[in-house]
Amino acid sequence: MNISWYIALSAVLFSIGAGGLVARRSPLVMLLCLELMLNGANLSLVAFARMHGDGGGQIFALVVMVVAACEVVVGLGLIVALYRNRLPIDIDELDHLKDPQKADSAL
Amino acid sequence: MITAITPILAHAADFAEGARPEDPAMWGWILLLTPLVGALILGLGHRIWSERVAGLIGTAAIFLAFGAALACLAQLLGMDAEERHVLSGFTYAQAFGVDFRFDIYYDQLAVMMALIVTGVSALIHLYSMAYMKSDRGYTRFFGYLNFFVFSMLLLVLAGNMLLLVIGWGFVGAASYLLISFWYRRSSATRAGAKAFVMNVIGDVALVIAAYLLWHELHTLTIPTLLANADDPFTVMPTATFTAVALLLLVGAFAKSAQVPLHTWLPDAMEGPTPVSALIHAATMVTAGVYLICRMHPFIEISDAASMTAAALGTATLLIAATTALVQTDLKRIIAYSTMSQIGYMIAGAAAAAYSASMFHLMTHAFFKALLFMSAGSVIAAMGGIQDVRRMGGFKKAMPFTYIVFVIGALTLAGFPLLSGFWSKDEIISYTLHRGGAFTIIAAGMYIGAILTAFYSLRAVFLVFHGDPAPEAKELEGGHIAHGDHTNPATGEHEDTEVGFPGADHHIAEREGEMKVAMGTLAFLAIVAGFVQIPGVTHVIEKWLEPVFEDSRYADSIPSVSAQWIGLGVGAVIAITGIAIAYWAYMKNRGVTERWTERFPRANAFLLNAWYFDWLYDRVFVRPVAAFAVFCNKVIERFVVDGIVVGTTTLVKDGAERVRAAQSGLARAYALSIIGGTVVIALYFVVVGK
Amino acid sequence: MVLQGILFFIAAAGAIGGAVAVVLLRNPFFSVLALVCHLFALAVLFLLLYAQFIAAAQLIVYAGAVMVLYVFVVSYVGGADEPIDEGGGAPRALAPIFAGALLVVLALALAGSALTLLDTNGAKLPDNGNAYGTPEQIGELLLTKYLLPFEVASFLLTVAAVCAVVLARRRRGLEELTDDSPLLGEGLGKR
Amino acid sequence: MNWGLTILLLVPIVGALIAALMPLRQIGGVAAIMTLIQVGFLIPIVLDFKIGTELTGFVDELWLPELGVHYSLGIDGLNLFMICLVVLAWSIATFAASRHEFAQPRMFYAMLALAEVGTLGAFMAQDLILFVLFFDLLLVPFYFLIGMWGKDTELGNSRRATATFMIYTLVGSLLMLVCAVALGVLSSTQNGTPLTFEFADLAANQVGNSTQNWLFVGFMLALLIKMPIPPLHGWMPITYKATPLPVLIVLSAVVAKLGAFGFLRIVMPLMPHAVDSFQPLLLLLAVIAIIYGSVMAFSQDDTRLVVGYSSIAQIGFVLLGIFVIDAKGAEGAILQMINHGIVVIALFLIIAFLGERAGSEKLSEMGGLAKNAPIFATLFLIVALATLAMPGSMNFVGETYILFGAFQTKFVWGVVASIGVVLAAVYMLRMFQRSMHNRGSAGDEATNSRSRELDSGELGLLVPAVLVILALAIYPQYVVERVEPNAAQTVKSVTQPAQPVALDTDGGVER
Repeated sequence: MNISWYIALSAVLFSIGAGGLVARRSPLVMLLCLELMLNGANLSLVAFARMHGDGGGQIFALVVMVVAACEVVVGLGLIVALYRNRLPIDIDELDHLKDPQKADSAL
Repeated sequence: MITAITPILAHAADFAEGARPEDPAMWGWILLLTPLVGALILGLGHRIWSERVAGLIGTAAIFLAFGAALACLAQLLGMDAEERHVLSGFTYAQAFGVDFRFDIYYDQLAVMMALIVTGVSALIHLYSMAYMKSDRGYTRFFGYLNFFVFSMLLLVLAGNMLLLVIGWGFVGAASYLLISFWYRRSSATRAGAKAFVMNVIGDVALVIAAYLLWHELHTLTIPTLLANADDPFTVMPTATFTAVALLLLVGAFAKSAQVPLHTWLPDAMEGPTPVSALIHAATMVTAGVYLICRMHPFIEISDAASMTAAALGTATLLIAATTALVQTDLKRIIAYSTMSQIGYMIAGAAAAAYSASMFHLMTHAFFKALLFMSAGSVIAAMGGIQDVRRMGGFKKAMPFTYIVFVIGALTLAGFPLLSGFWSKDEIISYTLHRGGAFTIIAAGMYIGAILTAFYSLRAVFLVFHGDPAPEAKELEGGHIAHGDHTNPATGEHEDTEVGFPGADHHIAEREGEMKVAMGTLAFLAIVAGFVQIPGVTHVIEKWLEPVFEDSRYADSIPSVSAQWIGLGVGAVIAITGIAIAYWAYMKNRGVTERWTERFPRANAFLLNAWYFDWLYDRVFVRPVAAFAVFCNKVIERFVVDGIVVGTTTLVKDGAERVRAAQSGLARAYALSIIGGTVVIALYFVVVGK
Repeated sequence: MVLQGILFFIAAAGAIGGAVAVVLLRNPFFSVLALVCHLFALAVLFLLLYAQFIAAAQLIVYAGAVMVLYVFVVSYVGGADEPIDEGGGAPRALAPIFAGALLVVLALALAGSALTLLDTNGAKLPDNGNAYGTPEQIGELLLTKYLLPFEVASFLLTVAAVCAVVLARRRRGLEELTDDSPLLGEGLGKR
Repeated sequence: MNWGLTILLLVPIVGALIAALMPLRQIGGVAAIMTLIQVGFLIPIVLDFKIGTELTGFVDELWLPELGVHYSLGIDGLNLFMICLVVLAWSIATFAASRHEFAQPRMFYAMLALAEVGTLGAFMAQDLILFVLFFDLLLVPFYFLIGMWGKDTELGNSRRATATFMIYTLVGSLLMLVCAVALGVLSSTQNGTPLTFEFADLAANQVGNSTQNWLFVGFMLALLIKMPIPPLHGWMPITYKATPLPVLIVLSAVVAKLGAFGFLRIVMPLMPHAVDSFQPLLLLLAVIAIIYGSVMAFSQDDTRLVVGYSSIAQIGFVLLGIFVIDAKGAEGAILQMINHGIVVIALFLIIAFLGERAGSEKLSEMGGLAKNAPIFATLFLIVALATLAMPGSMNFVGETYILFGAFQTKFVWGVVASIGVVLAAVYMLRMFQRSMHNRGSAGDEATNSRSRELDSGELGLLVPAVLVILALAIYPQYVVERVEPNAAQTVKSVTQPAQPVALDTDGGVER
């Protein structure tokens, strides 16, 4: 298989993730979409590593996985904190940065 | 670190250099520093010293200084007559050729002045030990007084123009502190501020004069300046000379309360009476005369300046003398007479009668201090009341005070054979001898003399003769009057916890220290004139001769016969004035009231001291205050705040527009990130092709 | 070769299908499951690229551990159905357009790329080709050439772990850190 | 690399970090004690200082090679005593702050320390970009210090004060940043030299005359706002009223001096031609500042504003000294920056003590304090006399040198400025008398016998400042001779530019 196939696939996955990120309002699903994007990037990294026959790209992919794991942990922690504070699990409702009064009443 | 400390040590050595024992000016340094040490001991230990100890420390310091001044005199006497001057000091703030050094310099003139200052100060300290006893601020008073003497000596001994300004400023500050000594009285604090600000005008003038001298002669060291004044190679442009002379005169006039910078002195009587005696009669206010004598080459070189000085001095002596005629406040009468007498000295010094002026400065210091002291005694007996209309008949109640007051008043009046007689008439005859326009000046001086004789005896008759006042009667009965004290100027109730008159005030009749001080001064007031009798004795003239020998009028001395004629005229005038006063206040009591009723405007004019305060209020104080209001109300609000409001509005409006993008919707931000990424990627794709 | 091609297409279809399902399914729980499918498909793709270790890590760490965390959170929060049709406004309408634009640009970049190697099957691996992508090779690289990124990544993980604990613990414990000052008050510290 | 100055720069931060580890109540005290360490670091630097224009402890490391930015610090006569002033002011301010409880003390002392780093860095910087960096860095801590711990006044709340302060200073700072970058780049392109921002290099390779003129305007606005000089002082009243006093001590005593310092360090050596052409404008502004500040100072009721406006007048003298372009004037300006810094430290301490005693910082609600607080009154008097440049204080020496310089080159301006000396006596005596003398309010009279004397802690704050004032008054030569070579050098850079300036042949900027 040509490497370009893999690259094209990674582009598709990345675009799907990006689209989902914007389209969905649940922070949980948005995190999933972020995973999609990261995986798309990972795929291209591994593909390029194969292209050059060099292990560096794979290490990069590994690091991306670590970052993704961290992001998941923090993101999920935030979601749990939102839930604990009885805030809506809806990204559109969480616009307190814009409206300080709302922030005061919410927290 | 060791290397680092070396410069400090070097500086310390440099600093100590000025005061090392083998220093030629050792006695000068001791003279200068003793009062300062006294002030520091009093100030740092004000919680420790009992009142008695504090008074002793303060007085002892000044007596020691007097001893040091005598030692300086002895040192000068031990030198060759031509070489009698000492210069010593250290670098104070020197850069770019501005030789701002801490140099003390003393010659015959400075030592004479230092002797007068320390001598009179010592007696006044002695007097104050008793006089201020009832005052809460006893230690503070002596601390201030010692600081004043230090400042005055700094002024007298300054060997550098800017150091002279420092001394000039320090005496101003000391004067401020002592005028507003009873700081609970708003009239006292206002008077202090007024005196200080007017004196700062003098300081500034002296700084400018110092600059001009430095600019032309490239030094600030006074002896060098004096030596180079006539140097043909460094001769200054005439305009600069006139400017220097006039600026020096502004400094002198501000300090010596001469027209037009005189209005602070009558108000300065708010201070305790010993302060009036020491600072506002005997020493500080005569600093202007000292300055003119010290810097005489620069004054006499400009005819315009010396004529101005003489004219203003005469104007002051006439204005002050006429004002003194109608004043009702005892201390103010004496204050105006001080202005008037300094007018004589200034005019005399301007007429190049330097040794005569210094002579009068000395005798004036004695008899004016004496007058203030005895006035203080009377005021104490009156329980703080200073209005002569309420006094009367103290002759019997206070015989000692009466005698010394009469001696002082007669000396002031120029009664024959008393010291004021010799010194005042010497000034007049020297002035007459200059001729020309100075003849008019001398005529003014004679008019002043008759006025002086009148008002000084007026005070005597009003206070000591006539029907006894209730307080006088009480004193005869062995009691001291106490009253509910209010400040006559403002009507506010006096705070007797801070300031005289306290519960237990003292008068001369009962206090040994006061009697000693006043007796000594009375003795000096009588005999001091005999050192300088025309054709007989020439002590002061001979002593000061080397200082003034470079004067271009040094050889212009009136003949002995002319001086004796002058003395005769002076005696006649003095006795005439005394006789008029006797007629008006003893023979025909009440005649003056009738005059007052007939000429109310003239009386008001004199009572308000020719309306100078009113004029200054309208011309300077109110416009500046109005300008301040204008700045606050208009400039701050519209111009400056306009900038604030303008900028903030601009930023706010701009922010309002940009803020619309801040929807707070995370997804919208994500969208814009993606959009941005697309655009940037597109750019690189396009560029890549 | 053909087998590889077939496998690629099957896996690619699985990956895309999983991704689309993640985005389109309304219930977060199903989205998570769809992501698991997607990750399995990706792991196959990694294997096809000779990245054995990555593929294994993908399955064990990602599809195993991380997804379990997701499932826990979803069940804790109670993954209610998102009303996918309602609301969303402009972002939702624009999302497909922007995604499409992104894809187009990426495709353009790919098509216009000057990388000739893209059209090959990849570099020729050494004869004992089994070394590439094995745990041995990855391990060696991690501990030699890429030691610093490795350490940084581990540090990042630690920080994230601490952060998660702080974020998710009971809020009462945070009160002592709060303050009443006006500017910081709007931050996270404020109760 | 010479680490001395870098360590001096970092000591405040280390101190704040150590203090932050302490329990809440002890943070202030520990932070204050930590400031003494800086004093310890500073003493050998001052003692080792050699008279001359050479830079002590010079550090020069290429920091951002692509941009020609150097990490370059050094001490010379120009900034030696300013650095002493910084350390003294911060030490006293931190001790003063530690007497009070502040919300979030860790944050407060960290911000205070950060502000010190910014100020120290700006004074020591020998590279234009580094200077701008530090100059702007210190806005960050002041933003929080005024905003979080400031108080609401009738002029507006603390947020408004912060906003006003930030807008004013940021406008200036950003203008300066632009002009600084432009100066370096244009100097390099016009002279064909490699890009660098070091003062020494920029002074050697000056930009063309017309370029200097427009660059000068940017620097001038930034520096005048900081000083502040009317009519750009609009931030002063509200900021002074809102800022907590310990912070105000450093803001007024030191940070405001950066403006005047910038003229001496940057503008005069790097843009001599522009200095020459803008001299009349700056002299006019200086005299306006002197007169206007004085007049405003004696019509204010709020003691902070009395001192604030008097600072405008005093800094007007500094500006006058700088722009008469005479070595004596520059010498006086530097001396006066030092003097005024010290008296302002003392004055704001006094205002704090007065406020605590009278319950208000308004003159109309004070009076008669001297009776029950004689030592306080004496110390205040010494400070007041020093502020009004009483002969015998070092302020007098500074003012005399400024006036001598002014008389030398611009006699009339000097005479007009002399009025300011007289007005200074008016406003300082007014403040002293209104607070200390006369009678107090009715409530004060009722509590006549109660002592209002300074306690030992307050004495410990005020006495060091007064001792410094006295020490400088007794022997100013120590400072005068150390400043002299640099004053001469700075003025010489204007009167005799290092080399013929570059011709305006290239670059379209001029056209």
